[in-house]
Amino acid sequence: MKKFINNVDHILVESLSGFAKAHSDLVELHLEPNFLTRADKATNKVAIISGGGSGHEPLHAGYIGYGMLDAACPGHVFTSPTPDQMLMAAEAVHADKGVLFIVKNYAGDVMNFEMAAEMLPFENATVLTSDDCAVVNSTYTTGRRGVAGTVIVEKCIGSLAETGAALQACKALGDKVNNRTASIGVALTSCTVPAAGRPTFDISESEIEMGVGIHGEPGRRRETMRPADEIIGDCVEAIITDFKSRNLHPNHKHEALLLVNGFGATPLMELYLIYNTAAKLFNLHNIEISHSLVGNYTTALDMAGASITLCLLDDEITKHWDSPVHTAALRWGK
Amino acid sequence: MKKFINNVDHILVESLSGFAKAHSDLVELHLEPNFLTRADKATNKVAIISGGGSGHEPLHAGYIGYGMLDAACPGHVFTSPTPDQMLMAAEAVHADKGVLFIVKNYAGDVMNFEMAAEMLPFENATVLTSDDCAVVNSTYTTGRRGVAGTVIVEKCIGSLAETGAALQACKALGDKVNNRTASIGVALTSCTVPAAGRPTFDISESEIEMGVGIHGEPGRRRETMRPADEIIGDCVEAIITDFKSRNLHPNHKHEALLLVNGFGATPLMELYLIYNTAAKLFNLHNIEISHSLVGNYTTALDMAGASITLCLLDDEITKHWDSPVHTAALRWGK
Amino acid sequence: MKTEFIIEAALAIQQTILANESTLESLDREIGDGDHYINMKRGATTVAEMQTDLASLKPDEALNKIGMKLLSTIGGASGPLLASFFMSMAKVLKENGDESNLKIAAAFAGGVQAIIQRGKAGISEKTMLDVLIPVSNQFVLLATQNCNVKLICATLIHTAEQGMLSTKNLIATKGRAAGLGERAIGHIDPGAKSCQLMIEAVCKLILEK
Amino acid sequence: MKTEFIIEAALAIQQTILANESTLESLDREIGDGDHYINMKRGATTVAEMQTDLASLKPDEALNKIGMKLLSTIGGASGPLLASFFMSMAKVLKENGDESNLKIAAAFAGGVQAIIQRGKAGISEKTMLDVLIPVSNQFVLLATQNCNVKLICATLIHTAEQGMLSTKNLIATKGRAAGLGERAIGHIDPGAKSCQLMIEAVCKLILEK
Ligand SMILES: Nc1ncnc2c1ncn2[C@@H]1O[C@H](COP(=O)(O)OP(=O)(O)O)[C@@H](O)[C@H]1O
Ligand SMILES: Nc1ncnc2c1ncn2[C@@H]1O[C@H](COP(=O)(O)OP(=O)(O)O)[C@@H](O)[C@H]1O
Ligand SMILES: [Mg+2]
Ligand SMILES: [Mg+2]
Ligand SMILES: [Mg+2]
Ligand SMILES: [Mg+2]
Repeated sequence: MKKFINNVDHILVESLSGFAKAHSDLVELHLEPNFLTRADKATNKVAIISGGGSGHEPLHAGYIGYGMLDAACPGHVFTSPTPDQMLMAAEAVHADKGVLFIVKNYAGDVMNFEMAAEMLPFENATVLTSDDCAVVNSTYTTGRRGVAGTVIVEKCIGSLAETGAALQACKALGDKVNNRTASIGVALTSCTVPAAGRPTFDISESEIEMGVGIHGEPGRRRETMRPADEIIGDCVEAIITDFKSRNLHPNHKHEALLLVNGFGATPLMELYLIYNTAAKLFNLHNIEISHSLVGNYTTALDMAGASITLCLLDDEITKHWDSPVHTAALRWGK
Repeated sequence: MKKFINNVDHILVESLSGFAKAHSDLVELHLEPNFLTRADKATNKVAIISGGGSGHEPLHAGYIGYGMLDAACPGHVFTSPTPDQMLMAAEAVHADKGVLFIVKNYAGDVMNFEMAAEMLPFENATVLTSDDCAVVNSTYTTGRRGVAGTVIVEKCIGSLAETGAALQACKALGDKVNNRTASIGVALTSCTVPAAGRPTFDISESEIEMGVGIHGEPGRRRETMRPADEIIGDCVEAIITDFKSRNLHPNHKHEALLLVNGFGATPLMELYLIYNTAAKLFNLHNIEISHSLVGNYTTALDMAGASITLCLLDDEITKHWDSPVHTAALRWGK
Repeated sequence: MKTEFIIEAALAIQQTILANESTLESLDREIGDGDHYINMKRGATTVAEMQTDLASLKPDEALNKIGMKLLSTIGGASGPLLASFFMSMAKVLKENGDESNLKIAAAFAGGVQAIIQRGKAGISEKTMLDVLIPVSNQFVLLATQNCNVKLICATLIHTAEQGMLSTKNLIATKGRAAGLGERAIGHIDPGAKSCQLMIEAVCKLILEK
Repeated sequence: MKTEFIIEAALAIQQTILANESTLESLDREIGDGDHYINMKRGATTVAEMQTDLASLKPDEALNKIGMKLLSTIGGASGPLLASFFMSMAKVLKENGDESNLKIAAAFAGGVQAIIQRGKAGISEKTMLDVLIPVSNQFVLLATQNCNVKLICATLIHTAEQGMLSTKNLIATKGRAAGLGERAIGHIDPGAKSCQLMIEAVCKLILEK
């Protein structure tokens, strides 16, 4: 393992400190317990808080700021944060309209946020994101993981919250976006958790992991490496099949947001090549890509690979995606 | 080599097509010869054109748009573009105030742009960027390469051009920014040029290449891997020494822009850790980091590694850095 | 049960976790995200460092304090589950007392019940519960039958091992391995393994007395 | 010089470039950016494909067309340099004619002069010029002495090889290797190698006639 670190036990705090320094106009860092809040506390709105294991940067701290999150709680690398972090963050940012937690659907994240929610002395609600359609035929919600689609959920909820909307309205929008979003990822290499010091999984020069999770969890199956168009073709099929199984049938030229997300070690050149193919293939399924996002938005440390996320838009979602946002990792209109 | 590609000969056009589709509000793609222009042609301003070998994305096409470039000419991977590309791009975007080329200082880029400039029927000038201070004691300008500092040069020139400033004023600002900027990079792994199919250089688990170029060219020396603080310490020293040798002596709390640039495969988590250390160390040299940029802005395909760039600000540079910009890779204020 | 014993047990648990680094790490790498050892080590080390703070507390207070500390230390899936275990166990002890094996068994069962409620999982879902539920049932049964503590411990070591091994051929339906389907077969659940190790360590401590 | 010969030479050049893939590739990987083979292959293949377009042209027109095509095909440092070579050579041929070895040598020298002007480099800077300058000088000298074409070719093969080898122990002061300092020593310059190969291929073509 070769990484820019001093000591595996300090990597998180050193990195958070750098982040907070580089974006001191946007965020404030609090340590022990660790959480980050907007530099200027927002008032008269639902407080939007997310969090999860670290190693997915810019998720979530990179999305703190106007039009998105009020606070983020980073856990250790790939380990969900603990309830005290969420409690302190909520205490710091709540503004009398309640607290909405956005949580990726992993047992650890769900339980830690749940315990925080139970202890929280204010009105609160939780949106669980579960956009990963890699795992087929899963009758258990636990099987459906929250991945890059979380960024879209956070953006839209953040936008609605900024208008002063009520807690339940924000939750309803988040659930809707999540229900209209599907993702699937492919790994070319493993990631290496700094504290473990070795790759999470072994994979040969001729293999890919189809449906990999953002922690390097195994996916649908190990496959042989093929040309990009074939791999992306399978990803697009998986998403279309998933939409159908959820009774979402894109109608003629249905507008959609296509997010091509890099896992951390895949060059932009390849991500745009993937985008090119994916956009063409979705077109063949009555889907018109009207909105796009291409880059490293939900990473898995230093994994080479990428995920494709499609969100079926409607007027409400489009409005909240397009609205101004000013965070470290996503910024427009402001 | 495992990459998302279909055919090494098509990777560039497929990727450019994806880029143009994903950012159709910002850019228009022209093929054979390949160049990209702003979707809406700007008028009454100097046309700013950059270009260079591909593989450094988002450089340069990612910087086309309001407040930055009018056009970009992408060459093959790591190979400078050819004069016909620059001629056609200039033809497409010039608006009667002349054309300014921004060229990274490599023999190939310099000569190809030079030939284009000689053939160009309009007034034109060229800014050469040469911020890489990795190579010491080089009495030859050819020894000083243009690297990530190019982004700062493009941003500032682009901002000034937007005000309707004259060609020579734009060139002068570009030269000034270049003269106040120094960069140095470190590679942990090699990159792999798709057409070559194998890593450009061999490097062991315990080595780093100090002063590496953005094409994987060898740098100052091969060193043993050390804690991040030590590596970054050497980088900061190199930059300070370079400033001194150029008679730039930062005065008390001199404001500066710190750019921590990832080469393509280094997680944001590590880049912010590097930022944290670098900002602290520059402070000890009378330099106050007032502006920051952290991310993948000038990459070397899939190389793991990072570079540090420092630009000593003055009121003019600060103004043009802060001004609104709206491109695929850099956006604020608009 | 004495607080002194709780501290001894905490140290024994830390020892067994540290001694099984590569096993725990590779199990979670195979069907999870590779952090289970790091999480358990962080928890075990933190509790071991609480020695002096715990020494003056009553057993139920000590267990509750351990639970609360684990809640803010481990994170992940195992954090809230193990924290709930200790906090609930403490609560039952506080209410019922700890003067008999049966009362301790009941408290243990209360802790396991809290894990079931928090994680909404049951037996055969390929989690730590495949160790904890049988151990808890056996513990209560043996205590009801007035078995002596050494026999109880010897039996529970065996029960825990059986439970841990039983996860090998299961498909996971809870936790991070739930997405794996058939691919999870052949791999022991990391949480089940660490629970088995902890139970073994504490039982051995008693057996060696 | 006949256009037919230019086409034959172009095919011979393509062949030698393709045959030396690994040599050219690794030389540029060692002290450059690894693309020299790809660049040369792209150029050589494009020219080889121009056969039918070239056939009907006069030799100087053919060389000029090749130069212009290379200018928009190769890119990198070698592109404008080699393009300048052919365009300048064509220009001299057009002005002076091509009826003698001396006139062809003069045209060759004109091509090399264009490379010097474009790249602002001279001898011993570890570039293709370490092959081209000695070859050009030798060519002019032998032609002035009225040597026969076979002797000229045999000598130039040798001169090119010497020049190519001479780059091995030089520090580069131009091109991408200029930053390497001492580290460039021990490595042959890729551009010098490809020029030597091209000269050798064309000379052998004449020798075998
Ligand atoms: N719902 C659940 N109920 C009981 N145990 C669970 C549940 N979800 C996960 N676990 C246990 O947690 C273990 C994983 O813990 P750990 O690796 O520390 O957390 P994470 O899965 O968040 O990375 C699993 O091996 C399993 O035994
Ligand atoms: N200024 C120069 N004058 C003459 N030859 C040069 C000059 N700069 C570079 N070269 C030649 O170009 C070769 C490199 O070509 P190539 O790899 O195709 O381009 P690049 O260096 O742009 O990647 C070098 O080996 C050297 O021989
Ligand atoms: Mg985890
Ligand atoms: Mg090159
Ligand atoms: Mg785990
Ligand atoms: Mg080269």
